Amino acid sequence: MRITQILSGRSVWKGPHIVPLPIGHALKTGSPIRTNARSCTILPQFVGIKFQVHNGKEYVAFEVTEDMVGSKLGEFAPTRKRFSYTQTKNK
Amino acid sequence: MVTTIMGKPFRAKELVTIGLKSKFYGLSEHDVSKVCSKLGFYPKMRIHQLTEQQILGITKELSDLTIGADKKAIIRSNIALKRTIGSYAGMRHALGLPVRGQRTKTNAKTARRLNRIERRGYATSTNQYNAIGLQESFHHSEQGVFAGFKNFMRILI
Amino acid sequence: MLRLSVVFRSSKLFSTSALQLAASRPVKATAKGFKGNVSGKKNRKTAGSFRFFEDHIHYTKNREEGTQLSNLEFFGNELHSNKVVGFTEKQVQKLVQLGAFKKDQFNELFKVPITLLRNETEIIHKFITSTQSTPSSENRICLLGERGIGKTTLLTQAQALALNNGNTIIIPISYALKLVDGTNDYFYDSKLGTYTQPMYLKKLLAKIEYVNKESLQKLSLSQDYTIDGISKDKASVKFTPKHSLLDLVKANVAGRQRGKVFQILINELLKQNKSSVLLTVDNFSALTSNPITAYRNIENKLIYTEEFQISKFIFQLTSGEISFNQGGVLLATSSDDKPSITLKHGLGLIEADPYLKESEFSRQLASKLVGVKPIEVSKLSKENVSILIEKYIEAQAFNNFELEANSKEHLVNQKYVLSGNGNPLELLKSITLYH
Amino acid sequence: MFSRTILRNSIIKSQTQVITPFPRAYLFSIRFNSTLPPSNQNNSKIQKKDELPIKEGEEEEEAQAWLDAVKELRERYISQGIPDYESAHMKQLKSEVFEPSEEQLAKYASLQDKPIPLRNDPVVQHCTNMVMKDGKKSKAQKYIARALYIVRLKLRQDPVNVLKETLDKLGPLMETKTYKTRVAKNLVVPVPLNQRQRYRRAFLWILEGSDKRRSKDFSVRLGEEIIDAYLGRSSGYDKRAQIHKQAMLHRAYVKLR
Repeated sequence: MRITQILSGRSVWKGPHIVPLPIGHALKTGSPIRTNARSCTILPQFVGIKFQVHNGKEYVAFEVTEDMVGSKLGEFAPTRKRFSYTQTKNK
Repeated sequence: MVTTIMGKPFRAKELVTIGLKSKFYGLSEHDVSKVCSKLGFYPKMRIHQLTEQQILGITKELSDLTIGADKKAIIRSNIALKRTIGSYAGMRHALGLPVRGQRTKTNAKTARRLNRIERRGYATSTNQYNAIGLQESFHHSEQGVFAGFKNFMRILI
Repeated sequence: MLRLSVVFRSSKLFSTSALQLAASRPVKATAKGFKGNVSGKKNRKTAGSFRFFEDHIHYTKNREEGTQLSNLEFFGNELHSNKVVGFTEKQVQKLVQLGAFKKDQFNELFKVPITLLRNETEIIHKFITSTQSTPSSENRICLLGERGIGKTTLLTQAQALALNNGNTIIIPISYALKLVDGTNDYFYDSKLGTYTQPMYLKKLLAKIEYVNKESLQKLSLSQDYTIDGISKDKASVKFTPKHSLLDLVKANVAGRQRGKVFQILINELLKQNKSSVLLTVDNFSALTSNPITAYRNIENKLIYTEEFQISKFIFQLTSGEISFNQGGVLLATSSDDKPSITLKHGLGLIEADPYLKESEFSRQLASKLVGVKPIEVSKLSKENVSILIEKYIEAQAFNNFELEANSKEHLVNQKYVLSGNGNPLELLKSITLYH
Repeated sequence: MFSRTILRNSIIKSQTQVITPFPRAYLFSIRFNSTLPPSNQNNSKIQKKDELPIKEGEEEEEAQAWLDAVKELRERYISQGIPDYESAHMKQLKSEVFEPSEEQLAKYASLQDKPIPLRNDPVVQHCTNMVMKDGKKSKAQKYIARALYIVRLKLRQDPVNVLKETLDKLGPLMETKTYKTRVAKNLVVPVPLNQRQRYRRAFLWILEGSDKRRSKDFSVRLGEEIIDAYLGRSSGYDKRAQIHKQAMLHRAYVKLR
């Protein structure tokens, strides 16, 4: 595969991958949007909206800031838990 | 006889294309061939055949390319941005783990060595230290997991 | 004794104070520079030559110690095939300048380089005599053949013949790959409209001057030319009809003006009809097998070979576009390059598939080769091999146990088979390198 | 083409019998139904025709019937003028006896006592094997050939002889071997060396000396080292002297039996 194709991801002429979300309603009421669409690109209109993105088990809440535009919703909802070693008691 | 271009020493018998590519961080094969063909160097030209005027031409061409330290600064700021917005990639950089979904059960040696918020260039840390030269090393920031915290403290003092 | 120790103690005192002095000054950060870590003295190996095998043989003074063959005739004009002939000292000096004795030709076995006159030599002989009279557009041949069959030696014989009959001017391109593989500098000469290669031209003009000294002396310029110097203040060089071509070639002119000098030389040679002009190109297949050179223009695009002055001149001659009044073009391919379809199609040996891409088959170059007569150099016959073997026995090239073990006639058969029915290079290898 | 037409019309004519031109092969092709493994049963039609329900006693008559059928078929062939392959083939096999001509016999007699010439010199072969790495013989041969060519150019003699002489001169004549006696201190015994052992040690010293030279090409280094060894300027000679001295020291312990 050509490197540039991987890095650049979706070609520009296709436009960003967006999912119909109740943006207008959330802007007015300020209530968080609960969604499973992890692959939806964050558009400039999203800035300031609170999101609850599904990470496979529960919904992770975060608020979209200016810098997050361009990345995907799923990036901010990590799906794997950190591994921490626990000493088993019944040795 | 060592000729220096933009502060970097070059051996006389070195090929111009390979010498430039290996000494400046962020200079790719394509950039070098563009510069050389613009200045009319023939492909197998050696450093000792460069006249003074041609060396000035090289410095002019290279000055408007983002290479060396400021290129590294751009890369570091991108990584820091990923970290500040709390994205998954930022976390992986901070933990020193591979970012693009590679396996961590085995391998991931390079990630452990290089992935960090204050990332250095691809080269090993030692000769990277030399390439920057001593005077730049003064603001050289700390490494390790609490990099952000220590830098913060350093600026405060 | 005492005084010494005092001096010693005081110098120690002084040195300690020097140390304290130094501590206060900030340690000057000496940049590491390029030395890198000089760890221990590199164990210098000084014995013996530093060259690789081919260079070692070619350059060591083996030729003087080579065996002097008895009753060896020299390369004259009257030639009949099946005879081994040597080159005179004068011929060897000029032929070396023409790039004749290459590295892998095992010439070191003999004091005087020898060559075998074979049936192709007659063809070359006819070719050279016709170059004296007929224009160069009629005398265009190209030597083809497998590796080590004798293409370059035939070229050398042609050059030697041309040298023999005095008033021919030889333009030697001894290794055509140097024109296209990016090892010479290049400079776009807007007046000529082509790229010129000053470094290559310097060597070429020096060779032309050394080899054709007498014949160039006789030819005088037809009009006067002025070639301006390197920079504004340097006086420009003027040439008037009083000057001869030799003065033109000899004048050391700025690198960027050499293209102009070469162009003037060609134009003058085209006009005159006193002496014939022979262009010999060895390793010609390098030009046809990579039509796109390794050079790049200002926009970083690769340059086509015909935009260079010398290759343009070569292809004009091969296509017959320009032609010397008396002269010829002798091309010899080399088996280092892969056999290119452009060459075969141009010479009319094969019909190229019309759907081939430009990179595999460049139609423009192939069209430039129409009219060049291909000559397939054939293998040596058994008599040739037996004559050569006599000479090699005399030069002690054989191993003793081979000579005792079998009779001469048996030896000829064995070596004939080992050399693949008459390939000269394989024959030599089977004699010297098989133990 | 010809044999196939016979097969086709013979099958059509005699449904029960399968006639093939070679009876011997045919006999083996009979298969009794019970012994056939299940997988083979259905894979070829012809197989099915061979399975005849033969009872115990009838085998001889059956075989005889087949043979008669073949003999009858052969006569029909001959009567129809079709050449008989079978006997022609057998006759040809019997007739091929090689009769050498006179001068071939003479040559055989003359070469009788001569040894078969070796392909290449055993000493050079031994050196090539020592130079060879990872079994790459042709590469080793190239190194040795080029080195010997350099020797030929320099000394203008036959390099194989030069190599033999140097190995002869350079090779140590004897060597000391230490035996561990559990009781007293070790026993050092000088031992004579045969030619192969001597040449091996000499050539190893030459290889050692060649690595101390400047050229990056191994064959050039080797060639020059052989020349130096031939002219006596090699470090191997003092090693040789050292070994001889050591052996002379312990000459008392020589085992003669």
